[in-house]
Amino acid sequence: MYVEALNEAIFEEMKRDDAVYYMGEDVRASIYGASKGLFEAYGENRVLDTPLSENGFIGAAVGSSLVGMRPIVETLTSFMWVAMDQLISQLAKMKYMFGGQASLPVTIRAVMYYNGAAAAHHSDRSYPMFMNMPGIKVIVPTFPEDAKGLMKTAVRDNDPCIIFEDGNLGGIKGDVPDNKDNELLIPFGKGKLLREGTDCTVVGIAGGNIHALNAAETLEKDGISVEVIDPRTLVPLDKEIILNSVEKTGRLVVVDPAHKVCSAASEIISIVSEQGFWNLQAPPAKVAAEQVHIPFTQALEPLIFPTEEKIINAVKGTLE
Amino acid sequence: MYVEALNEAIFEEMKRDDAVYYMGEDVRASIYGASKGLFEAYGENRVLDTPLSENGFIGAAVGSSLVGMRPIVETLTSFMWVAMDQLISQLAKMKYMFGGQASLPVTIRAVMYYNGAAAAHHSDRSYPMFMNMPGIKVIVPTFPEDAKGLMKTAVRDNDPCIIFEDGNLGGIKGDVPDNKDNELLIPFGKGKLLREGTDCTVVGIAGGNIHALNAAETLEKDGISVEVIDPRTLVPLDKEIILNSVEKTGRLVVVDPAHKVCSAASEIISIVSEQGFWNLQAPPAKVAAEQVHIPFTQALEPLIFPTEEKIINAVKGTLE
Amino acid sequence: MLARMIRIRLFESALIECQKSGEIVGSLHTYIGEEAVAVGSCVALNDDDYIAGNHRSHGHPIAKGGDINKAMAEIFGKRDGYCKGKGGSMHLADFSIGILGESGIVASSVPVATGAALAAKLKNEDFISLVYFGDGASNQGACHESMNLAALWKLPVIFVCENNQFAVTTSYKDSVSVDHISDRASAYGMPGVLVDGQDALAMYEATTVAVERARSGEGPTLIEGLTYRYEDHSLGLASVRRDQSYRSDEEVEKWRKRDPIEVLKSNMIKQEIITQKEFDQIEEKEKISVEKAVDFARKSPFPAPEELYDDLFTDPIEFA
Amino acid sequence: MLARMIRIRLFESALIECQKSGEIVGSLHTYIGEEAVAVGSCVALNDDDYIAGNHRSHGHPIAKGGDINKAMAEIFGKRDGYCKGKGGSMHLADFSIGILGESGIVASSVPVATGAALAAKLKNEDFISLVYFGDGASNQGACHESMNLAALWKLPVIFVCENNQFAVTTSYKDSVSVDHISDRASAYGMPGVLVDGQDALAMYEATTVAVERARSGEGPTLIEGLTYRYEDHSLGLASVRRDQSYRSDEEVEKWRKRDPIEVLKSNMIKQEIITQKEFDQIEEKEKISVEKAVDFARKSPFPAPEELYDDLFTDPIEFA
Ligand SMILES: Cc1ncc(C[n+]2csc(CCOP(=O)(O)OP(=O)(O)O)c2C)c(N)n1
Ligand SMILES: Cc1ncc(C[n+]2csc(CCOP(=O)(O)OP(=O)(O)O)c2C)c(N)n1
Ligand SMILES: [Mg+2]
Ligand SMILES: [Mg+2]
Repeated sequence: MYVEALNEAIFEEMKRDDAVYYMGEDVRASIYGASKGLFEAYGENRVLDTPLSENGFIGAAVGSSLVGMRPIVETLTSFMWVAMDQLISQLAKMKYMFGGQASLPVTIRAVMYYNGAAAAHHSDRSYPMFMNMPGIKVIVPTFPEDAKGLMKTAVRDNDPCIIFEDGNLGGIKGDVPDNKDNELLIPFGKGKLLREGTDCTVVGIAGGNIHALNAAETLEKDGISVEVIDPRTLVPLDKEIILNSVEKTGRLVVVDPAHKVCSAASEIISIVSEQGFWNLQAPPAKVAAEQVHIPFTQALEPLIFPTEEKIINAVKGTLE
Repeated sequence: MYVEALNEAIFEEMKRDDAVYYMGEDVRASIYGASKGLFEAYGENRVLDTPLSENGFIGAAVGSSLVGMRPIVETLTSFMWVAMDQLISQLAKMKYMFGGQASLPVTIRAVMYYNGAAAAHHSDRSYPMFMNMPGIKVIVPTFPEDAKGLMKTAVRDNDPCIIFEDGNLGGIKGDVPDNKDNELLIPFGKGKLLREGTDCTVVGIAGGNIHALNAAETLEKDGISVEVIDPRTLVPLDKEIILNSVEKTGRLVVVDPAHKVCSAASEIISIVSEQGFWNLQAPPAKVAAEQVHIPFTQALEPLIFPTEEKIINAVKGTLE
Repeated sequence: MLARMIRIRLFESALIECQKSGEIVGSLHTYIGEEAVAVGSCVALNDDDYIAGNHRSHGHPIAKGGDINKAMAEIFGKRDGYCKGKGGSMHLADFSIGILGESGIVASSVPVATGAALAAKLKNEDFISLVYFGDGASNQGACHESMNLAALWKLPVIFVCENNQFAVTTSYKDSVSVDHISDRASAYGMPGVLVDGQDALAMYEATTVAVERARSGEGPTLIEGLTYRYEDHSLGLASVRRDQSYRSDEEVEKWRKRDPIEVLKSNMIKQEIITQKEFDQIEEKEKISVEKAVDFARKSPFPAPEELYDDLFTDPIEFA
Repeated sequence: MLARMIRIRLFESALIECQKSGEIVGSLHTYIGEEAVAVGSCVALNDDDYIAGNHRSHGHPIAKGGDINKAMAEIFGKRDGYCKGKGGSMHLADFSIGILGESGIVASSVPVATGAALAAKLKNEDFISLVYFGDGASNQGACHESMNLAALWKLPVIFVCENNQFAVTTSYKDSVSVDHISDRASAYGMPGVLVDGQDALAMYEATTVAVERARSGEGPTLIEGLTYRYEDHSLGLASVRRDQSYRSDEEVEKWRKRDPIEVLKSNMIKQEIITQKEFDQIEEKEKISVEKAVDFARKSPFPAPEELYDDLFTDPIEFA
């Protein structure tokens, strides 16, 4: 399962390297699951419960990374607003600003709760904003294996990484290959072909891939062959795998659970329009979150996010 | 001039409505020009010098707006990182979250200094991030008349408005029509045709329009007729004026001084690709800031931003 | 006072039942055990004074005299709720009676409430504002900035820290570097008072002093009400494990024994203000009104899909 | 000590000349008048201790023993500068000798320095860290969060507030709600010391006490050095008007009379540590080294266009 896979990755990396430590709110009690057992295994100098001061402790993680530590910080995307200064002014900018002197091996676990009645203050999916700002690697795993492998790569990477973990995937099952040598390392910037197809390319982001795969299965019954691609990381982005797929299918739908304006979906569509224009046989389409805050009521919230049905319609739209 | 036009707008609105007040750092001394004379005219209860606490005082502006005030807050885009929580969690979300009960007539003047050796910490152009988040109107005036008219509209608007003022336009001259009745009010969501043309549509954002117009003039000599459009506001966005123009020209270049990934340019290209696909006769092109932080050295900084030359090349590219 | 405390207790108890039965979704942060803090302080306010709160959010509006039908309907996600179902449990608000809303992001309403007090000063009106935040929240920068601003400008605001001794699983002794949060008042030059938060009268008295101070232009006060929450941090969110190891059963029992309703009741009976019979009558009356509220909430319709974009802006904006 | 103070003074004076002649661009925040604060405190540190600073940024690295050739070249935007020209005046850094960099966003390096101290604790090493910030910056939430964290965890960090009495044009009396910033230390349970910032020896002594405290695991100290800046807030930024009305010429004169270099010099001459002649020799030597630095900076090449994307990530990422 997704959360367990993350937990495994963190355990393995903390075991491998003493410089890795884990920090966040109530992580010793592991209220969200991924830090389960860490405190018992690694103790108070490696697993830190912080006060409710995200700007302060994320800044402290940044500072510690400058002098040799490799922090993993747990938070929710929605709590990152209070820490934006340290995330942007320091974490993202420091290395460049200081001409490369700084090394910032900081991994941030940014959990995204949405579509679960958490309302506007707890449902952010802010990865497009971090894509707009240079200096941070943006990771969006869908499957347990990727969550584990990308997490391990992030911890070893010398640049700032934010893993946007889709809270809806917490219960997603999936095999994580055995790795007695602890080497399930998935490289950044390499997309994954989730399903081959010939009629339309669907690029899915995070939880979007689950709906995309369901839609592909349903569409197959209608004789429509959908190729599903998971970029896995948005910075760096594997644009080749997307452009190559569109070259084959001639059609593109992007499924993105973040707000649709200036979204990752907008970006991917703009790239394909600029660089794969002559391959497109129909207008590309976006299935992204409605441009509205997340309402609490379950009468409205589910209307906002990508669904199998919306994807099916979009794919069919490209085939008209 | 741009700054004077803003100053006029602020004066007129403060005179018209007692609920309007002005706040920011060192605004009484008016170190940046736009608040010149305000303190002398309106005194200490309408013109507030704040401590260096952007999250605190922007939050206070928000709170005051809930109970009848209409604050105008002066800051730089780069100082908004420390205030992101109040800007996003409260200013952008409150009205919706409370089912419409809140009215938030807050105007934020977010000055963007870039291309002036201010380095990475002082050169942000963060409007794409605010476009991604629902709830805030995003205003990007290029000419003094628009700066004045949009500022006045913003102050009277009952929703949160951020005016992203391009610091490179401070010295831009332009006539501001006489308005004895104080009614230079420019509506949001209405783009402006800056120059008519038939071969290619260039959409310019903020300072980007100056380069776009220069490029259009140069290209005219080569017999290439460029249409230049200034959307003036990005939320709401006048997509009709853009789609109609592309229908005529069949080609699109977007000029955007913000970082290119998940940019306003990406968004506009994605909209035209989705909704104006069949009118496009060539791949659309983006002339936006390089995806890197802003270096101090003048040997590198100017390479980052849109220039006349880059626009000319992009337009020619669409005509190949 | 007693009636409102009982109302909160019964309201929360009803919610727990409705959550168990699956009628309501999302997480609940109940106020049981802390009733004296909100009620004791709110009754010291006038109707046209303002309050703002946090995620532990049902006690505050009820203490201010809010309509429990609307509150209950909101938590059910229904259209007749305070926020038309868009806010839910963490975002109750009633602007018509000065309830400026609860905030899911901790400490985020502290600047907002400070801003309402700023408005009182700028308008030269004599309403005041009061804000509730937790022991955990006190470590946020937003508190520092707001307290400095309020003290500097002598704003009529009362900061009420509800020290229930834990932030989720973290003891305030492990998050606050001094003995008491009220000790920090001296760093701003305002009075700081530590109050027995189980004693509604003590809260009332301390708040009354602070109200007088605020209304006479002398500025803010920081009140720390030492209290305890009986239940888990939050109920319902499946991913938050019910780990109670951070506090002992004995400790919980000890606090339950000094129940705020009992304390007030026995006090009033001793002083012959009420009789046990009158108490029972009040309780019975509140029971019926809470039952009615549940009934009201059940019968209220869900919002319709067309309402999704309502209340985002004053006038709707179309997004591409 | 004396040599470093003179070096700072001459370095800044040379910069002012180079700015007038147009050789350097951008804004300069000079440290003239405040030399005793940085030098007095830095000499109490070991070479492997860390410092971090702010926008008034030339004094700190020079006080820590930084290479003025590299500092000067950086401010000239040259490739041999500390940050290869990418940082400029506000972002000097030398990680090799513990200078973790200056920050243009005020107070933003306070959490970072706290993090370096956290690393010392986690690694169980005995280096410490020290951070400079202004009176204005002290009102930022970042200071509150960091001070709480540092006191709570007993981190070996020294907070040095350079109270030069103004933030641009705003007196600290109009921005800080208590008499002295050092008074705030008690809110965190750490010592707060108000020091004569014109007296390098006093700064040295206070810092030495704090260093001992930090190194022996007793935690942080807040030192406020009361000082004065002789020049405008910043030089060069055309849009920042040279409005000096916020302070009188007499006040400036009064402070100039207690010049920190003079204070230290006369002290040392009185105690017969040096003679006037030796002082002149030191001054002459520093003069030559600063002249050489200017020469070095002039001769250094600008970075080449191909270097634009270097140093953003450890391994370059290609952006579409
Ligand atoms: C900025 C932010 N960080 C973290 C959270 C998650 N969170 C919600 S409530 C809470 C604990 C708050 O503790 P306290 O302020 O003492 O209030 P209490 O719940 O005890 O009433 C936490 C960590 C949040 N909502 N906002
Ligand atoms: C967050 C933030 N807000 C505003 C500014 C603009 N600014 C730069 S320096 C300065 C004054 C700083 O005053 P102080 O901290 O006392 O330092 P000093 O300049 O006096 O050394 C201001 C307002 C900034 N750089 N960062
Ligand atoms: Mg608490
Ligand atoms: Mg200062």
